[in-house]
Amino acid sequence: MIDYSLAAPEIFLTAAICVVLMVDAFLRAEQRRWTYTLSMLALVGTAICSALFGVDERLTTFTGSYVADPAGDVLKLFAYLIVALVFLYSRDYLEENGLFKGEFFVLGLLGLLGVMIIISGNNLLVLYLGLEVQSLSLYALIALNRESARSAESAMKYFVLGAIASGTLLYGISLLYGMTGTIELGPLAAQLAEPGGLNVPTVLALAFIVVGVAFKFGAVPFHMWIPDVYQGAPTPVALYVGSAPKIAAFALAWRVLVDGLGPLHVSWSDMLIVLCVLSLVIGNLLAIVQSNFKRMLGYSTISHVGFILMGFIAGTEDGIRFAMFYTIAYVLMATAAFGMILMLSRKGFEAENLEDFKGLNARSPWFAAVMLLIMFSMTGVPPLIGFYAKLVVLNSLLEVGLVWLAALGVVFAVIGAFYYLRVVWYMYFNEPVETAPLAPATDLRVAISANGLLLLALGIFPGALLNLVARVL
Amino acid sequence: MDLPILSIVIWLPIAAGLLVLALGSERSLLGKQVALGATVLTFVASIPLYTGFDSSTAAMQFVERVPWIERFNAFYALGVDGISMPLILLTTFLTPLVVIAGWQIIKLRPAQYFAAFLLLEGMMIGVFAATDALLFYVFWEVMLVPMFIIIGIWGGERRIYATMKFFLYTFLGSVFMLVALIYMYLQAGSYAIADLHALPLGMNEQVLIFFAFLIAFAVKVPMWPVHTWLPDAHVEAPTGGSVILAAILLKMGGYGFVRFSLPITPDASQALDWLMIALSLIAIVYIAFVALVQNDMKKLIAYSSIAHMGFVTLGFFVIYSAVTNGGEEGAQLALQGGMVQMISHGLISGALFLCVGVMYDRLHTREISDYGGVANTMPKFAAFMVLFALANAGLPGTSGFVGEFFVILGSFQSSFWLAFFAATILILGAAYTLWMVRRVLYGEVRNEGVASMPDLDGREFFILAVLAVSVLLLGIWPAPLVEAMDETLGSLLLQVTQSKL
Amino acid sequence: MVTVAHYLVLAAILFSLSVAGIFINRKNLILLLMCIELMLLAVNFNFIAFSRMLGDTLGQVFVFFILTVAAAEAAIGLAILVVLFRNTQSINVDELDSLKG
Amino acid sequence: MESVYLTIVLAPLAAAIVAGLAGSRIGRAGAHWVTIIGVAISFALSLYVLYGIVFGGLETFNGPVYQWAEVGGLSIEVGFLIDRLTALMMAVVTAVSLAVHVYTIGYMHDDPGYQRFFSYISLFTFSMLMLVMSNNFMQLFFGWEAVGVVSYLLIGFWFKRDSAVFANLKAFLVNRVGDFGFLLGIAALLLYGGSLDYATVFGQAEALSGETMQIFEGAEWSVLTVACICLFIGAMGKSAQVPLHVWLPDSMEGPTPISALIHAATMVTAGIFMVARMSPLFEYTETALSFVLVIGATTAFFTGLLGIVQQDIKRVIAYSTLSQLGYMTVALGASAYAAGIFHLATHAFFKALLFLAAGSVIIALHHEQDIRKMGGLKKYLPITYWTSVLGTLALIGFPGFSGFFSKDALIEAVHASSLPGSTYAYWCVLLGVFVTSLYSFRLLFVVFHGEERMDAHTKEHLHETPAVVTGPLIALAIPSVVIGWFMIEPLLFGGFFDGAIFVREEHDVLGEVGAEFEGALAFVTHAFTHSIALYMAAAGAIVAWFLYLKRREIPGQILARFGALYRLLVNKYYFDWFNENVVARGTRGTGKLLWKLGDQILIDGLLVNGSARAVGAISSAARGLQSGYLYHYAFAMVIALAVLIGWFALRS
Amino acid sequence: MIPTILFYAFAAVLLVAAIGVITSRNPVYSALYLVFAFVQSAVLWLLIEAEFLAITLVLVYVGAVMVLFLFVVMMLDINVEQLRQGFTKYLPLGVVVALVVVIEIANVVWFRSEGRAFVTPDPYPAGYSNTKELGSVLYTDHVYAFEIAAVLLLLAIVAAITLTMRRRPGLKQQDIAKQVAVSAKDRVRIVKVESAKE
Repeated sequence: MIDYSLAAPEIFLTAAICVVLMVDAFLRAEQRRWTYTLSMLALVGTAICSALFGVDERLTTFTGSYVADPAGDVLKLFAYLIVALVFLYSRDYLEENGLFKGEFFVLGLLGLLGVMIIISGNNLLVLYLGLEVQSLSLYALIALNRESARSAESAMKYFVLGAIASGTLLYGISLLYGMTGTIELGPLAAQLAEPGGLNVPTVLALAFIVVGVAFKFGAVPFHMWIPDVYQGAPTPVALYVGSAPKIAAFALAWRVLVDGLGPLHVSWSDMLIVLCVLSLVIGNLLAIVQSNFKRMLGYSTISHVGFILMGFIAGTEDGIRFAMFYTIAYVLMATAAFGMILMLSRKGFEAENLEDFKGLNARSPWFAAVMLLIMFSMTGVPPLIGFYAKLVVLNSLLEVGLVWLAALGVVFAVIGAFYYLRVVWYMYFNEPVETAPLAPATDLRVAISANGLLLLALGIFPGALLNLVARVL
Repeated sequence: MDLPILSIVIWLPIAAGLLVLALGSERSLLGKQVALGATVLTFVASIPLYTGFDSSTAAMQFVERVPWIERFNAFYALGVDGISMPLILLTTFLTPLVVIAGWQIIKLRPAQYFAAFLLLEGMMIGVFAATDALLFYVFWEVMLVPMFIIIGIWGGERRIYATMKFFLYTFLGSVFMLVALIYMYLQAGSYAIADLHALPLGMNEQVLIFFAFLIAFAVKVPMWPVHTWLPDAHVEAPTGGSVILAAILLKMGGYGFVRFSLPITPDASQALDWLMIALSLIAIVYIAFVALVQNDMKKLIAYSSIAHMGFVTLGFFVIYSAVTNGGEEGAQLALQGGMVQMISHGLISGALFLCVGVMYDRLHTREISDYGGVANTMPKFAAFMVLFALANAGLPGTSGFVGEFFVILGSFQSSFWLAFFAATILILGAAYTLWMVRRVLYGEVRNEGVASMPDLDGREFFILAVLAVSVLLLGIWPAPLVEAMDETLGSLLLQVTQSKL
Repeated sequence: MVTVAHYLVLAAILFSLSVAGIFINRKNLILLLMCIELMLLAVNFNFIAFSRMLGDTLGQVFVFFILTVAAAEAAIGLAILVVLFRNTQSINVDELDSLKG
Repeated sequence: MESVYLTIVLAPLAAAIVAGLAGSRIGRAGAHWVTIIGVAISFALSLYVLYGIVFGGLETFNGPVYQWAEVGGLSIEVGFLIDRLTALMMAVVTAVSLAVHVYTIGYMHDDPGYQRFFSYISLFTFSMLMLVMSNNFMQLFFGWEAVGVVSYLLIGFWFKRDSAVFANLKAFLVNRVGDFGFLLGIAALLLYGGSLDYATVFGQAEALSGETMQIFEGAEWSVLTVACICLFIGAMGKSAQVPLHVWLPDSMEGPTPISALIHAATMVTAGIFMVARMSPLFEYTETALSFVLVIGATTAFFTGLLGIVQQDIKRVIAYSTLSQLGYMTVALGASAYAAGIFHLATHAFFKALLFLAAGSVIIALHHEQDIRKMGGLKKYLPITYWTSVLGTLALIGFPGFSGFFSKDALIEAVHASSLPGSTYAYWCVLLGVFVTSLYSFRLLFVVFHGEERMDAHTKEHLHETPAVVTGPLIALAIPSVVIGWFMIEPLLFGGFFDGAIFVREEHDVLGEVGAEFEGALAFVTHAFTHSIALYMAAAGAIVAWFLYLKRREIPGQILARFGALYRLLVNKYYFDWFNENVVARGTRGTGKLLWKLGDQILIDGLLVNGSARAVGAISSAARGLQSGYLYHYAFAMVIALAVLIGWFALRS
Repeated sequence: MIPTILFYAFAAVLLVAAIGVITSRNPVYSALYLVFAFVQSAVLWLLIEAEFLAITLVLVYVGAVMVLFLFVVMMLDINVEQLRQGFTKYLPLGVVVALVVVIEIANVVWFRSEGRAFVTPDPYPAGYSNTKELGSVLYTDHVYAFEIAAVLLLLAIVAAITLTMRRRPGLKQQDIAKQVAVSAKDRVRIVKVESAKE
């Protein structure tokens, strides 16, 4: 019997999307705020569904293709929060730049649906489909600004590469299916755990699958799309791309690599080590030479991915938990960082270059302070959440004796500190070029402040999030 | 006494700092008053740490312990012993002076300036008071942030280079410590420093951990060859920043050595003491030579700080060979000397930087050659500066002497040549300090700028006088300080000479 | 005798042809989209071959969904292509380098 | 008695603090009254103590005042050791100091730094008292350095003068070189004696004499030798022994005779005192004693030679001081500690007299110090002249004058010594007598006799200096003449220092001399028949008369004849040249090298900025990977895939 | 025997067509080659008794998707001349990488799968319906995936429309409602003209 209640959030969201879509079709441009409001309501409703139908244990439905577990619920709740923040941060920007269309919200919600599908996917088919739902909405979102050649270019790049990656992933899935005869995660793991489960063809399949997962994360050398997309996409979309999909990427890796291919940990952790090292190196080094803030954040993402992968590399229960912790922490930071860009941008002016942050402290000490928190959090300076994120993944690495990788990680964290500090330097040590005062809407102001302070609060009391992660995963 | 004194002295300034920040630069006078009030209050609040201190025990006192991150068995655990209590008092004592020193000088965003110092104060006290390694690390790192800002905003021309160098250097240093801490946590299952002390470790582990700590603390101290951030940071930092940097931040490296390196990796420390001693001696001799040829007063004092901190590390690491030579007393002397040197250097270098600041505020240059004959126009100032310079040169009767004296006596127990090279500070230290004094203070009035310099105002006089009194007091009667630390250092000595293998 | 392995090798060749196609082509974006179709075709071969080898329908169901997705993907890909062309009057891969570094 | 001792020390300190901190409030008169009262109290009490110890049966006091610090088990205390040696030193120090205070009133009358000066000299008194009254090494070192600092301040008192601030830095640094050794000596004693307390360490001296330590690989040195030589290096700095004497002549840059006096008559005696105080240690190490002997002898003779060629009135006296310090040191080296102290005491009086007389001349000539611009002053400054004559006679050791007793006893003692180097020392001190006499009379003749070479304007205003200047001259002249009569017997042969100074049987040269001693008068008459020194002195006086009064062209001829020697002397054996060009410049050069090459090029340039630049360069290069071309991106992915497969799948 | 020959024949044609796709310089040719490849594949699928998918491939892919491709190729006014310029620069590398990949995969499949793949599937018994079989699981076991696919298609529609539908500025459009709502007085203005005064 199919227990629909477990999938209530997805069902509700799908319905809500249809409603938003329909309502939006009948709204005039100046009434577009309704779409926004409805979308937010949809998110709230979905969150309520998640809360109401949340589970305490691992349950499956839809003949095993859907899994509900506490960790999934938590990830979903964070995803709602993030998407809500994305909508909130983007609203004014979109209005000012003529992008305030219903499609943004519809596609955004569809992307969220994709994230949720991945989070709850319990077989490779569903995971693949979820990935596609999510990716396709991202492709469309990136190209949303039809007047921008850069957007289209980055969308095209992302699309082509994404298609290759999902082709590769599929190829791996097909091989895996051929070797084991199943695509459901649980049985898959059981099959692989049997003697002989780890054979050459499965490792071959694994290589293909790792490529797919790594692409979703943006790990080097499957990262090429990230900087281009971050820079090319309209900033709200870049914000979107940089935030919620990371949760999906984590979920994908967790479901596929841990739940499904856990017995092959020996093999995939080796592969991930390579990707992790490369990500740390390339991400940090290239971020240094960027002058475009969005692009820099792109490279910074790549380096953070290196750290997230560390948790997986450790492969212990704690390792995965801490990877989840890192992911959530990172997403919160990235959202806040992009939110600041959006807040600083005005009509016809993208605050996307580092230079645009010059003298922010003089213009608005408060937001400079918030940005400072964000940057130091990304650097990994305590007591901000970014520090604990690094702490915990290093912890899990050391637990399995990978001291060298941990050492490498911290060295690159130091190199990485340079470019985050540069933002602070621009904000605090330079006088402003732009003197217009900042006057963001109140809700935006509150939200972004709360976002920044959350990084601090979670940093002072990291136990809350750590316990949560430990309890659910 | 049930008041959580340590928490109060940590969080009071931080809270006040946030308040000052919130008041904003438009209400800077109020902000300043709040800042001064808070720092003075903090100092007052920290006095019970001394008066209520039981110097007959090496155990942690004023202990507070609240679960913090259960997942990592980390506690919000505070406590002081003979090592940390004086350092905390030094911090609470100096910060009000720094606030007063910046009272009129800071025109650019004063609220942020004072807030930064208040935050810094709380964090620094946190470093000294933390008895949980993770908590320690948190304070240790976060402290960089206000300092980064202080140097970057209110610094000199090359402030950005300096502050970036400062941050990256120290950050690089401390991340390795983090790795070591995590490693040990995994072994010990706890971040409590006491547990780490008790953790049995093999030789290879110890050596690796020792080096991890070394990088962290050596950068902070700073030891040769990772010292080059300090002159740059000092030169560019505003006066208050220099004072705090020299007086307290550097002490954290030394503090780290006694709190972590020695007791956690005693065998590695013993095996590698030659390295530490060599580096310390290089710091003393090499850096003294370098200090001699500086043309920038702050740079000179910065280099002198490095040399003096070389004494601290020398004192900490001669203990092994001293004990081997049967000189346990000498080892204790050396340890004690290192600690006293830290406190005294805090006062003296702080005072010297304030002196330079006083001149800088008048002529806006730190070049020695721009001054000359200052004593003619600023006799009171000159008197203070000469006093502090002499103290810096280790004059008996000032606090500068006590530490050097102990360390030299102690290191003699290790080896004649060690004491020999260490004692060259008597000559070289006097040479660079007094040569600077000669060029700056003495002689005919060099130029119109100097001629127009007004003597100390009441505020400046007060600061320098307070420091002068404390420098002299500690020099004439160091017993209270020494006594407070003695028991702790004695038990530390026992602990670090006991092999963990 | 034709075995599943034959199909698999055929699929592998198709896969690598599509891969080769992606990067020997410097001029034509549409060709890239077609190469992707080719890649999916290779995957489909695999699934169908395995499905028959294992004697269950799962693989074929998978292919069914892949076809669906491929269609959707093609639609969006082409839509992006159109947007791109409208903006740059070109679908030349070589000219898509405004974002780099 | 403790409070008395404490008062002796603290009275000048309190006065110094008052005069220093509240100088502007209490005014000039206030300042000098406060300090004079302070020092006078000390002086009176010192006399009282001296009297008590010598005649009143006052026990030797050795006790702590307060605990300075306790480290581990080691207690370091501030305390006093008051015995005969100390009591004598206290009396000398406070006496000279009091005289200086009084004299300063007149001499510094117009100086803007009046109060400051009084503060300094009071502080100096305090430091010196701390030094001599100490019962432990820590406090000794404190006094030692404090004296050095005050001298630094005094020499640089006129800080506007470049020469003054040069000299004070030099003095301090040279002293620091000595202190460097001194501190090492203390450290050695602590290590082997286990204490910083005199009594404890002295108690182990004999035991320590057997212990050895290795400083250089393979060379076992006696601990005591090392420690004593180290301590003596300190004394060499403070008491201006070759080669650390270079600061003393320069220190005359201070406000003339007063600070000069402080240096010449008081501070420099610290080293002598210290060695005497440490006699229980030195006695067990002949090597160290020989070292002291040789250094002292060298100083006595060779610095005396320099006095002959000096043209600055103060410098002549300064070199004379150096030479006399050499004499004292020689006495110490010969184990004739008491003779050293005796000479110290007599020297304090007649040298103070000479300095003050020189000061008087300088005042009279409106701060002219070059003796070539003086001459014939006898008639203008009769009191100064006659007191100078007395001082000079005392200095050269004219029989019956105080200097005679001390110097002759000293020479006899050296003669009796059998330590290695004692022969050399004996010849040095003998020749030194000739030299002393030569430069002393040269000075006297050139300044007070002969033609008047000052300019007309000066001459018009020439008159005897005021009573506040001449008063002390007369006051000092009396003891300079007579004090030897009273002191020689008790001090040298009467066992005055029993318990304070320790002399081993085999070193007891004074005992040998004393065996022939039959009273002061006999000592004087004996000299006329037996003392070579007396004839040397006479020869010196005659030569001086001949050269500088009778045939004034001869010095010029000698000068032309022995140009090289003259240059050597004028350049003070090139010590200053060496210090400035080799030591100072070398140090600065090393500093610059280490700074530029080590810090800036190697560490900062190569390591720090180098790694930053390397990161930057790699980054820029790596940037090329992100070419923007889609097929490159795909490339990377596919190649990575191929590698992953090849590496991981096919490997297994 | 015959299936073997058929397999090799169609496989060969398929590969030729695939090569044609990637080497043709004219996108139209490429698209047609791709159509050709799909058809060959459909035949091969039939050989292995996956009839439903074979038919779907032809219907959906060839019939719809490829037509879309062709439509876009033709709609966009692509400068074919420019596209013809070669791809020589990366040809060798492409070939090498492709060869490496194919060798790696084939190596695993052929030599290192321990013979697992060397089976010839037994033909289905008569009366077996591939379509029915698929249909029966599609709406039961895979209903969740099916629903997702539905969402995916909706998404594709929304996305495609969003991206391509546009109102060109300056495009003259009729607004029917406006036209209907027009009243006479909007159109005709009666102007009273003063008669000319002579």
